[in-house]
Amino acid sequence: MIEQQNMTIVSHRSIAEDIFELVLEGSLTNRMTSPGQFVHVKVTSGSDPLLRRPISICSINQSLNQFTMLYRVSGSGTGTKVLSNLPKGSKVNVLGPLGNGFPLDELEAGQSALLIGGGIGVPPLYELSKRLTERGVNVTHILGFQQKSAVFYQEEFEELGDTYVATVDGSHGIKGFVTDVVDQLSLKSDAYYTCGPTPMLRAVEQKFEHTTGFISMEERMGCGIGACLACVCHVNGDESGLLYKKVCSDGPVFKRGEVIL
Amino acid sequence: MIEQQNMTIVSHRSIAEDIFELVLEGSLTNRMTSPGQFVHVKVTSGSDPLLRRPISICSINQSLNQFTMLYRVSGSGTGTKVLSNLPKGSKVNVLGPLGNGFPLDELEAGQSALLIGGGIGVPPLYELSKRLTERGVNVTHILGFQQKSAVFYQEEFEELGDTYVATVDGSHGIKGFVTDVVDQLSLKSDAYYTCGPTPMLRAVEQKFEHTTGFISMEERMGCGIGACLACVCHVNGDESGLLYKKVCSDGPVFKRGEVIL
Amino acid sequence: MNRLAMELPGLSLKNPIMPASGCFGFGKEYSEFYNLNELGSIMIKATTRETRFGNPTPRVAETSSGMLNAIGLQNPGLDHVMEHELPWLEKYDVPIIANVAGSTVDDYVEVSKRISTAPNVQALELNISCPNVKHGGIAFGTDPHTARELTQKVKEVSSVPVYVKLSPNVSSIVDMALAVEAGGADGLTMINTLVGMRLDRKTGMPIIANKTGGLSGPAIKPVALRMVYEVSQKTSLPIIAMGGVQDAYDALDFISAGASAVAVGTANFVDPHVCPTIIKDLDQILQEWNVNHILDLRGRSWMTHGEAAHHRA
Amino acid sequence: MNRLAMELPGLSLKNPIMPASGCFGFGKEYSEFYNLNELGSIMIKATTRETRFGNPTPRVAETSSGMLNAIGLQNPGLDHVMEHELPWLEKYDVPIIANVAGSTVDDYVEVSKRISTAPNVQALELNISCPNVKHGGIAFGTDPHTARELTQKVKEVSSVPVYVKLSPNVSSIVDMALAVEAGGADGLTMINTLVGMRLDRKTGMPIIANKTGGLSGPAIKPVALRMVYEVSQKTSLPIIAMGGVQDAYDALDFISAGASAVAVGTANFVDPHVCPTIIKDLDQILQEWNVNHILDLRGRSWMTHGEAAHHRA
Ligand SMILES: Cc1cc2nc3c(=O)[nH]c(=O)nc-3n(C[C@H](O)[C@H](O)[C@H](O)COP(=O)(O)OP(=O)(O)OC[C@H]3O[C@@H](n4cnc5c(N)ncnc54)[C@H](O)[C@@H]3O)c2cc1C
Ligand SMILES: Cc1cc2nc3c(=O)[nH]c(=O)nc-3n(C[C@H](O)[C@H](O)[C@H](O)COP(=O)(O)OP(=O)(O)OC[C@H]3O[C@@H](n4cnc5c(N)ncnc54)[C@H](O)[C@@H]3O)c2cc1C
Ligand SMILES: Cc1cc2nc3c(=O)[nH]c(=O)nc-3n(C[C@H](O)[C@H](O)[C@H](O)COP(=O)(O)O)c2cc1C
Ligand SMILES: Cc1cc2nc3c(=O)[nH]c(=O)nc-3n(C[C@H](O)[C@H](O)[C@H](O)COP(=O)(O)O)c2cc1C
Ligand code: FES
Ligand code: FES
Repeated sequence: MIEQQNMTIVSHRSIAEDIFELVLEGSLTNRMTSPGQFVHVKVTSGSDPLLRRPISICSINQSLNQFTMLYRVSGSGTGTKVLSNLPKGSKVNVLGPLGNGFPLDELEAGQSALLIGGGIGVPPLYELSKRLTERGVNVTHILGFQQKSAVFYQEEFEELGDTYVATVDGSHGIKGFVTDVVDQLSLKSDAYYTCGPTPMLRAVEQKFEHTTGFISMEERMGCGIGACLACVCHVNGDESGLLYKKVCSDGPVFKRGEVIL
Repeated sequence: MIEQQNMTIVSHRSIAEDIFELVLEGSLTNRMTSPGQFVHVKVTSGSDPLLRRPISICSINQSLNQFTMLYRVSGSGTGTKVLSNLPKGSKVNVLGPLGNGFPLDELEAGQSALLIGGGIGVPPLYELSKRLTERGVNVTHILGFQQKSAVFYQEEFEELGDTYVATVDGSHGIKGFVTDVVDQLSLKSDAYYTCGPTPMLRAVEQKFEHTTGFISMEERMGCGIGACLACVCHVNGDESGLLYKKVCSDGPVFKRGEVIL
Repeated sequence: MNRLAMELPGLSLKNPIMPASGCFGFGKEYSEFYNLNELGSIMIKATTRETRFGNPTPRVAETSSGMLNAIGLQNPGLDHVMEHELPWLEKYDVPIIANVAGSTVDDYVEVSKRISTAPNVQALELNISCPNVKHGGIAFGTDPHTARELTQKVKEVSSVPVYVKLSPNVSSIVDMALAVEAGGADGLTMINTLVGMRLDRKTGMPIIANKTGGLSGPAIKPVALRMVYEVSQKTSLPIIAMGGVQDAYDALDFISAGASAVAVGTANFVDPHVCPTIIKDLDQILQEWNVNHILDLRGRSWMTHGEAAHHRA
Repeated sequence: MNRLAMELPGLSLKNPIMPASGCFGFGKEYSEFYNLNELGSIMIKATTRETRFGNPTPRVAETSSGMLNAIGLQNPGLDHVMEHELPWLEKYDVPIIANVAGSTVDDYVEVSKRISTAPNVQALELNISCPNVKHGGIAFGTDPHTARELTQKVKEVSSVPVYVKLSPNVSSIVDMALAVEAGGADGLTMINTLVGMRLDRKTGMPIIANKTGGLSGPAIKPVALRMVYEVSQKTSLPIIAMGGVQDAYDALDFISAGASAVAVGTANFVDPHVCPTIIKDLDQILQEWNVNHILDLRGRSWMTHGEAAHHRA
């Protein structure tokens, strides 16, 4: 069940250049089941910004009634900029949890998973990694960022499994893209899970043509619940061009090959 | 000189139903000279609300670099409602001081002044009363409110001089309008100073036909500095109908009879 | 006492609040949030003769107090709507207003003829104002002559009253209203979106793949209100008004301007519960104000200030 | 290197930023905040043949991300402007664009003829788009034929280039632009305000005494941007664009859409320093982006997405 709730900011801090970690408290947390789901956040009660912002659930702490999201401030005058100014104690209106997350039962204990995240696509992989390791799955992370100042959550991921960080300019970790890391280290796995910019998703999909994979998509949204048809994508193999999936409610996670990236 | 400055909220509290007292700190305070001037307040940095809000200067503390304003939250979804939610420590952008205030040199020590305020027109009379009493002028206040829950600053005014409070419904003080108080107590003075809703200003002007008086006007504003011509009023005795005064920069205080109320 | 119920051509409304077309799909998603029976009516997503995918994405962009959309009339097509969407809605006791779109006059006529026979469709809303498709849509909504003819043709075949949805992108909204009135329209719905655009700050390219989109939300409310004010005084057709409604006071503004009922679009995306909240608040406000029926407030903005003073006294 | 200077018909601009007419008076008030020499130009308040008081108050009302105004062309009249306002402005090295208004064609012709002879008036801006007066104004700005004739007549008498200010309240802004181009206009300024309305929540009466007013501010920027995008691709006239500009990025959006220069209206009320701030920021952004001249960005939104990808490679 999707719910709308005014949640309380219990912690809010900058963790990398333009990247913030926001911890929210409220009973809505109980409804969060699947890693990879997202919430739709109304930053202020006024009409500027008007629309909600889709942000992934990064980690869930049901005993504390809290969940964490990580977000990037995308510029001056943006909704995320306004959000970043809210102090601890403020209320934020959250609609969620939305969409379908990454399936956990695809892998069993002892099998291996590759989690590949790019930039602000990294956050949803964190809860996923926690859940997979709980199941006994061996998890390897490849996290790609623009440059050193943009890197976040490296230690958190390292606690859960092997973690390779790549930066485009080589200022931290391996120089290059996440797919370069896969090539250099000849990484293999029983399944992969990925979230990040569309060109990265495409490159990952091509690289692992024969591996089970799950891909989290991004699209500009209106309603976030499947009613407005803002966020549709085409379906692979549909010659009519008329079939579609809604990223918000059918996704954001799709099985590899299901939709056209 | 008018200046624009981000000032800091040092105190912010509710003092009556929907009435807030806001104390702001910043060097702009040094420019405030005359009681009855106002500031133009940008409540948030976004575009909702877009325009500034004109609010009177209620008291000035130049040694602390602080000034006080009192304002009424005029409803849900209004700019003043947004303002009322800003906590201590927040910044508020202030343009000011604006306009021409009440003249102080009209009266000398020993003379008497009647200060008549209605509702949210009461605040500017407070700094005026302080300045007049400093000069040795005997000050009497008549303050009118809708009902008991709306009364504010009664004690503050009582410290400066005789103070009569009237409420329309009689729930506090004298029942009726400020002009009823004038009638009942046959109050007289060497000059009067008044601020409040236009019908009240008209009634006061009529009541004291032969007394020197100063009237503070209200009008919806755009720029607040005399450029947009949003806030004009007609001039008394101008047969052409073409003469005008700008409330923001020629006023808000006018000499009795100068402009058409 | 029921302060909110009313009769409009074809429609028995429990209350005058309904979701606007395209902002509510065919109801399924919002039925997870509340019982759709609470609504006065539902304006379903535009239906065309054939299945349509619509425009490429991105399809939406935010602007100051507004949003742009260029969905491009994506919909499953007339057959699917008749066979699945409308029957699903039959479990609710809510009259449906079917939004009809097409590329040609024939399209409109064909869809209107068939969809107006569905048992729960109590009125049609002719969408001659969609700014996001190459053919049809707004092309019918900016020329009075074309709009009048289309209305006439649809009236001939429709089994239910026909409301025409006006575009605000015109020099004279009154001329358009009079034209469709002359064409036999039973009511008006207004306004559709204003054509607008947003560019990416860095690349300077349009954010929306369709380049331009339709502007909705609070930003357009002043324009919508003015148009309802003008049109309601020049025609005798009832108006279902929309454009930037976020709360009960916004809805009352449109009634004061001369509308009879009010639709809510973009605000559903911000708050899925907005329609039932408005309905509840309306009733409470009217009670506070001692107003027996919401239509007692209809057109109160028309008075001159002199009349208003008199009225208040 | 000067990234911002440019030549437009009649105007040698240090930079493309100027206050919009009616939002800056005749400059005196803002001269207390900064040196007016910093500005590219100044569009002075509409001048009519006779002194005008304008409309009754209230004249302004706020809306979501916008404001309504119905000043009603209050101004001291042609004689006073020629004898006092323009001479006062001569102390600044800034070209003046004189905004001309009237009730009849004769009015426009007379004001244009005389005001264009003032030494610092380098261009006229024909205001055929004021929505707040009963006679003239927008009446000239919604009919292409009338607009063309007026432009022609003014061109015959004006000693300086003539820009025509377009109204957005039309079905086809391109038709209006082409009409005034055919009438001999040297440039376009766009957009004036959208006609809108706000009601008092309690009484339901219009807040503005004139009932309707002109909507300006960020709310209308998407509409303004779209119109500049359309018109700039259909005419060869240079465009001075306006509508909701608040910062340098907004100004760049209008250049990307096809304008050559940008005017700032409502934002002056919010921040009296907005014009010099935008000028400073523009220069810095262009430097960061390695753009030699702001006009290198002109019209970059016109590309198809394919071309844009190519261009970026
Ligand atoms: C399912 C999903 C999960 C996401 N998870 C995260 C996350 O965990 N952390 C994070 O930082 N970002 C995430 N994003 C991207 C995030 O939604 C955008 O960065 C954000 O909405 C931009 O808003 P703004 O206020 O910064 O920018 P503005 O420029 O003010 O945004 C204007 C409008 O465009 C939309 N928009 C702009 N960029 C994007 C984008 N890339 N994707 C979708 N909408 C966009 C905004 O939502 C808003 O409606 C996610 C997006 C989706 C679809
Ligand atoms: C010179 C002057 C001094 C003032 N001093 C005070 C004061 O000390 N304390 C106080 O509470 N109020 C004062 N007011 C009135 C105050 O400006 C309005 O109550 C306030 O602007 C309303 O804004 P809002 O956000 O509550 O309402 P909204 O409804 O959000 O306002 C919408 C728009 O209308 C304008 N507006 C609405 N009502 C008024 C009004 N009565 N006068 C002017 N503009 C209005 C707002 O400024 C805004 O632009 C003063 C007004 C003037 C002109
Ligand atoms: C995403 C979206 C899709 C829309 N689709 C349609 C549609 O299919 N048919 C139609 O007549 N209007 C459509 N509209 C217009 C709305 O019904 C409404 O007229 C407009 O949005 C103004 O109302 P609002 O400001 O409350 O959103 C759509 C609007 C939006 C935002
Ligand atoms: C208070 C006010 C007065 C205006 N007066 C005039 C005018 O005299 N002549 C004119 O051509 N435009 C006038 N305008 C319109 C502006 O010049 C401008 O076209 C419009 O406001 C859009 O720009 P903005 O959104 O930056 O304000 C006025 C606008 C405002 C807000
Ligand atoms: S965002 Fe509305 S359908 Fe996905
Ligand atoms: S508010 Fe602009 S002139 Fe007074």
